[in-house]
Amino acid sequence: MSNATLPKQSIELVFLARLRERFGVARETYALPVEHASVAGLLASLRSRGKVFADELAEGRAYRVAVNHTVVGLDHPVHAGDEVAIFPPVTGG
Amino acid sequence: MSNATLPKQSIELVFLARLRERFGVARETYALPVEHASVAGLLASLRSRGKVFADELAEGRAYRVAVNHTVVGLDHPVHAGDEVAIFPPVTGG
Amino acid sequence: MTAQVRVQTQDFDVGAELALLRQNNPAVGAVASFIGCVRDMNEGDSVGLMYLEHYPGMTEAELHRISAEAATRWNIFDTLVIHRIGELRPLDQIVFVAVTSAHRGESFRACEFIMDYLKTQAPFWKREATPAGERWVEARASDDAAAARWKSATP
Amino acid sequence: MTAQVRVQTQDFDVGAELALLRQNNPAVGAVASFIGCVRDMNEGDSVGLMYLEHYPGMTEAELHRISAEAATRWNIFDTLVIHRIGELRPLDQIVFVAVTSAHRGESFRACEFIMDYLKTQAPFWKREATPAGERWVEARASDDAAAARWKSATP
Repeated sequence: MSNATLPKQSIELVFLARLRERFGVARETYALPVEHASVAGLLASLRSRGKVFADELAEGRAYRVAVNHTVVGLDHPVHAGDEVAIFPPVTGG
Repeated sequence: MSNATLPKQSIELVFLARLRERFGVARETYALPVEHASVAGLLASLRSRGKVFADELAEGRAYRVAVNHTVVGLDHPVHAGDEVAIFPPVTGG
Repeated sequence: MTAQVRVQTQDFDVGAELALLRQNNPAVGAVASFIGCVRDMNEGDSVGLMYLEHYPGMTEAELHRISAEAATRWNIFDTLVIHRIGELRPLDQIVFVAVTSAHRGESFRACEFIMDYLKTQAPFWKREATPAGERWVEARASDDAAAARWKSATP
Repeated sequence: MTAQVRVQTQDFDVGAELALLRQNNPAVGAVASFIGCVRDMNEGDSVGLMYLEHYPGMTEAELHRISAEAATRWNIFDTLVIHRIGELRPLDQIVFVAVTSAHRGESFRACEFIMDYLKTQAPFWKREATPAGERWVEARASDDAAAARWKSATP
């Protein structure tokens, strides 16, 4: 069964700092299969891209996910139109 | 027996803030009888002046004594030439 | 209570900011403030240049959230947070946090609270240039510990 | 480590003092500071004028002792204490304490420690003019409590 046959929702992905550099992309519009409509689902979907995505987003790696500018946990839902940012632990101040 | 017949040592007394105002004096040279050569002895000697000295320096009143710029306790010795300051609890900052 | 938050590339004048923050409010008895600066050494390596990236939109939202949280915990008047982004060099000012209150304890507490949370929650990242090349600064466990203190702290 | 102590009638410029304190030392990553100001209300009464008296000689000795004690407790670089004396009015700056260090925890701790001890140990006294007349400000139990905290505190 191809992903293309499943309903999808469009979200905005944002990658920051070291992850932006590693992924080679700062921002992209992403078609997330609706059965993956959570942070955990999105991460699984992104890991399925393989290579650097599978590596950097592996469980146990240190990164944070923010949905619409708020850091959330793995079970947080992801809706169409959401801006989902993935970034390393912060180091400002 | 008159105090005048006993040996005395000369010290500098300094009164500050409210106590300076109450005593009406900021600084005086004081002839302290040598058998009163401690902070407790000095306070007893000053209380014997009566009136406002007896009142303000009564035991239980809140004041501090510094000998040569260091706050000390009642049993601290007082030597000839010492500068002894008596003042209310501090309120700076 | 006002909470000012500014994310900017340009430097800031702490004296002018402190005067503005007090805004001729004669109820202010205490102003606690903190300046973070670029050091020329980090983790044992010399640092010649630093680049600060952030996440526009979320940064401002987090800094406002942190400032509002401080105002719910302590009896304070006004808060100011300025954080610079872009290229910085040793001696440059990075961050400024200032808090006004009637009495000193509240402004000290709130100022340190804001700094501790800023360090662990606000989406800024530092990349530094050392003789061995560029590197992203790693998050410090001690910063997480500093922020965690406030979870159990009484005002 | 330098410990500056100044007791003066004139006002001070916190921005200039902070810049001087950092003295172009690129090891400084943190500057914590505190300004105490005259409020227009105290103990429920309006205050129009304040007079600050001190004990010359002992004041400077105490402020140096307090600054040195902070430097033995925490890993800090430089400290500055400025305290004004004489006539002051609401909004006027009274006291300024600033501390530099590599990391923020040490400068925050040392700055608040110096303020707490200054409040309870340094020989300054405030007399304030209220509508009911002049009065000497009473020492506050909360200041003694704040200073006592440090007796058991670990760095």
